[in-house]
Amino acid sequence: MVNGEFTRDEMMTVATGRFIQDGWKAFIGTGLPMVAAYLAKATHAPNMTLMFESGVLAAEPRTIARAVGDPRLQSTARRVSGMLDGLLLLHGGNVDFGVLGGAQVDRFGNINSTAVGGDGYSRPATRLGGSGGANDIASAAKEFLIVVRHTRRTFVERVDHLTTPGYLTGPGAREAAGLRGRGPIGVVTDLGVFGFDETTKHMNAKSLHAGITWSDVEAATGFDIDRPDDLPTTPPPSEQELHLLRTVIDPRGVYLKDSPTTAIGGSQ
Amino acid sequence: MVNGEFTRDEMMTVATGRFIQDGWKAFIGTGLPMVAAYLAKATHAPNMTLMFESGVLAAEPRTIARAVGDPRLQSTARRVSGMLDGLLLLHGGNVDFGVLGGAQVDRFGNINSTAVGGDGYSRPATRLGGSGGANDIASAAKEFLIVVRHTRRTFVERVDHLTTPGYLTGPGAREAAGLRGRGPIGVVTDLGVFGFDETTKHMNAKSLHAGITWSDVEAATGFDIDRPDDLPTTPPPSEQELHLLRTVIDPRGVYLKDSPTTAIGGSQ
Amino acid sequence: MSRYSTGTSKIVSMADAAATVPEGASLSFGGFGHFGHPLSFVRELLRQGKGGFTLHAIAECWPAELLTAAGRVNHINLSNLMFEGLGRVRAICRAVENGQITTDDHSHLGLSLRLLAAGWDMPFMPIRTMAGSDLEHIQTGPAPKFRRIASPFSNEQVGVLSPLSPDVAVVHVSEADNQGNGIIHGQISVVDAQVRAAKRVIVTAERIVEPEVIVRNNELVTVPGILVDQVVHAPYGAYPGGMYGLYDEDMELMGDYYDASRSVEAVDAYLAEWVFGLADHAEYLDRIGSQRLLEAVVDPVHMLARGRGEW
Amino acid sequence: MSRYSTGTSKIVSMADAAATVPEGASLSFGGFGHFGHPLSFVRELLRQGKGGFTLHAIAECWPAELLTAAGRVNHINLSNLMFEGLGRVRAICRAVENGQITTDDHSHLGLSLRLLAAGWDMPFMPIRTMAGSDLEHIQTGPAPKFRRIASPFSNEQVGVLSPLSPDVAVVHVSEADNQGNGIIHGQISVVDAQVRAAKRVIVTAERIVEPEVIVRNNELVTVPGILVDQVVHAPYGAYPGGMYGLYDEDMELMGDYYDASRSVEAVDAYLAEWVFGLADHAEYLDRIGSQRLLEAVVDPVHMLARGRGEW
Repeated sequence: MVNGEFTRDEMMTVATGRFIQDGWKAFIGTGLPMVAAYLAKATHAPNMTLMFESGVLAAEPRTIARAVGDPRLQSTARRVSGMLDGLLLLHGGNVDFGVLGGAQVDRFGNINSTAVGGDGYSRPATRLGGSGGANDIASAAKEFLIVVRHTRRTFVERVDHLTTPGYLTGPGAREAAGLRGRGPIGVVTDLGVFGFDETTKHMNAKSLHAGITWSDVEAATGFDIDRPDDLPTTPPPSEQELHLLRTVIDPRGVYLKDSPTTAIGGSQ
Repeated sequence: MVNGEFTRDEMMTVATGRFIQDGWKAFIGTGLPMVAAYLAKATHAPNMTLMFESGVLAAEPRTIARAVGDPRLQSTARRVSGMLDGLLLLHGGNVDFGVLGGAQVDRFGNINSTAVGGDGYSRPATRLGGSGGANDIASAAKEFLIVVRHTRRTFVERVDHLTTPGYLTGPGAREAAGLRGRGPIGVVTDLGVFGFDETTKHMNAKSLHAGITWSDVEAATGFDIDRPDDLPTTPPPSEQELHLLRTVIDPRGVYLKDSPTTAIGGSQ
Repeated sequence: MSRYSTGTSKIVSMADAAATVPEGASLSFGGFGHFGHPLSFVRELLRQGKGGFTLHAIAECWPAELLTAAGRVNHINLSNLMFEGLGRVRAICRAVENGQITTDDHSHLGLSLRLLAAGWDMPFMPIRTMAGSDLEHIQTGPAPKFRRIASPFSNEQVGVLSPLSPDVAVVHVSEADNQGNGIIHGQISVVDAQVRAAKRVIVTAERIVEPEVIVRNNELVTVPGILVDQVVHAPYGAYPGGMYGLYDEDMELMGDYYDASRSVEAVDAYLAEWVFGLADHAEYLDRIGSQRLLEAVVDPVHMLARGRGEW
Repeated sequence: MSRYSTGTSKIVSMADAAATVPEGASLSFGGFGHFGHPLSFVRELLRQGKGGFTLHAIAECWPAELLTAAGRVNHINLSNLMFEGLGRVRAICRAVENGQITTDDHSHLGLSLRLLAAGWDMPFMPIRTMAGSDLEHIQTGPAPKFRRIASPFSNEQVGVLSPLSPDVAVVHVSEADNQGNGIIHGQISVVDAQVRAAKRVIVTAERIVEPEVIVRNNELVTVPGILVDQVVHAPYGAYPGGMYGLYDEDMELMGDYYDASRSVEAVDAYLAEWVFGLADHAEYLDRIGSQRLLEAVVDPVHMLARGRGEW
């Protein structure tokens, strides 16, 4: 897993954080995106506001939160209310950005986090947690980012269940459905950074992480992903970013478990 | 004004209070109805809940409140929120009863508190405060009571502006409009207690206060009010009720200004 | 220094905040009864001379009355405007009776839900009140407020309201941080809907506090800072009205206005004395005098000032 | 004695409260993440043997999972059910995969708004999310959840949700008076909508307090007593989950369930040990032991228990 001096998790985290712009109000769940948000706030986006579907506004936890329901988020927030209030602020157009994961992603950035395989929705092979706030975020936030590990099981030609709208069936489909947000602006995986073609809304590659080849991507993707002529290497994490991740933000490896410089494990 | 041992205000207050049933959740504004609610709570309706459109729930002020916005109501309430919450509890069907006044009332119990005379709504002779929560209460509370002084200017054939729905144009009209509440169950004035005919929804007389004659009512009413064969005298205030009003609830005459046993005046 | 992000401060002077309100803007103000109106802001807005306003006025009797008395209002979408314990808002009533302003009447819930619908970006909001009355039948605004549609889930025809968004909402709070996260003690009137509905939000605050104070009381924050554009420090900013938990209303001063409102001339004299004749809020408070301001401070249990009524 | 009306007390025993839930009822529970679920109530409901339930489950992963694991659930209207930091709610997922229960999926906002619409007696509620996704396209419930209608104020076709009312809502609060006026510290999940939507409301409370305590903190009261039917005193009533401001979740105990949930047999053994093998909540707490309960008590600033993670 270790690529020279940083792990794939660290690369994903840093690449995710770079999407976050200063001043943005963002819905961010737990896991690597949470670490990425802490990192962005500690570096180029000090004025970003962390929001959660539970109605937690502008949380500034001292230490890494384990969950959206973690008391750290509530005890350090400027405002605490409930789910309706949190999601209606989103519905009202007050959220710039969200980060979403999922079990399946297709070429249009549609996400499945509900049901995989089997006889479909009512009798799937694998039932998952369901949308939660993800559909709301993808529909109503001004834009969103997908962060997911890159496997052929995840990157599929067509999601078995469309939980969370990317570009749906392609150009114009979000507008026809009446969705307010622009849709997914990128996909960060452990292989690279991807985007969506302006015209076709097909997923395309923006950069590959150090040590990753195009055939790695093809092998892990169940649909034709557009390859541009120029495919740079994702800029690696800086010394400062790695220092912050390893010694300040997640020193106990709550999420960055395979960091070479810290003990593996931590709580949960 | 003094009728033997009690004033007309005291009679109106007591008659109003008698409509309030124990256990009811009620929207009650300021003035005599507020005094009536305190009286009912101190006598036959100890478990009534006082609610206000401002989101004040279950207020139990030590002394008489001067206004719906009076801090006494908030500082003694079980819950304080805002107008949307207060009125949506009403809209959701959680309020049993309201007491409403107005500048004009017609035979169907429709109320005008918006605009009187002149060229109608947009250029009235007299512009009034407007509905506020009254329309909401009359529409959504399970039932409501009208409390108003009895004059020919007030009791009119047809309200100039229908701010607050009584029985609208008559039987079936509330149902056709989609209103949830049953409508007005009575009218208390300084002359008597009135109700509405089950079939016609026309206002009728239930009792006249001591010393009031039918011709007093006719002279003060701008429409034909139904007179039943049996028209009793409104039971006068009891000694206990008068004692409570004069020495406990409104000893300074905030609302019961012309009580013979207390100084006239008080604040506001 | 606070461990919390203080961000770029949104604190500006009262004059700078009022200067951002454009001529002809639609406005909505916090406040209810004689409490919580951002009156120091209203006086500054009057001094700056702008007008042609449309008001979305649910319970902000004092801001609406003063702006109308000075001739700055063209239209009011209203639900109820009166002075509790006093009587009619006479300048507004006179302006309607004289045809100087137009109005469009709602119930309190109706107007509140129109703001909420705008704040939540909902194209309409159902309501079961207003139906059957002239609040449904008479519509004088530039856009319809109430229509009936068929419910897709039942056989009912149901009233729906259109959203209504003020250009600027101005609300007065007990305390706010420099990002505009604001706490209002006591009932909040419709501030929740107003700050969500408005295109711009100005918060005036009795106290500007450190982020720690807001975080410690974060369950009481009614105004989310992310919706706020400007924050103004305005101690006694609701005076001569009261601020729940801090100071009582000054019924004598409010009564002075109410008496003056019987005639146009007396209103003009009142405004000349209490608004245009004073340079700013500091001069206003000097004019009131510290003794009077301190007498209005409330007991922390009863929330009433000593000597202004029995507890 | 309190100077406030204490009314007819709504306080009943846990067994009596659970006994009022009918076989086949639709239920909605408070809670979010690993916090605030009325789990002592859920265990009593399990002991009483009733089932055939429909759940309206937004964030109440633990009540939904335990009831489903015991075979008491037929249908779930859900938005998201998973265990934060652990993984899937395996008994629910298995029941869906085996065709033992049916589900109808929503977004969090969609399901929350359906409850709110019921609580506000609105025949429908607009929503701009869910559109275009399978949350719109696939509808498996007995009544439609989502339709599109034309907005009467614009040229849009807009999604609207149908109201959804649980027969019983059960919510756990930090403190309540004997009328059910309840305070929840920290985020309230969707308790505001649940208690308004439900035909009956049962409140379980960490502490039963005098009316004075509620009045003093009346700005924090999330559950209006007028909506409440029964109040149950349930200290540590969310255990092994946490209660914000009082005690942390017990991840070890929760993890024990999660491990057991890998197989039907292990789940049955878990339920036999932790639910059916204990007479009531008092026995449950005895089983946990006072030492462990006290170790879970949180620091009042950081709201975390010492030793359960750095602050």
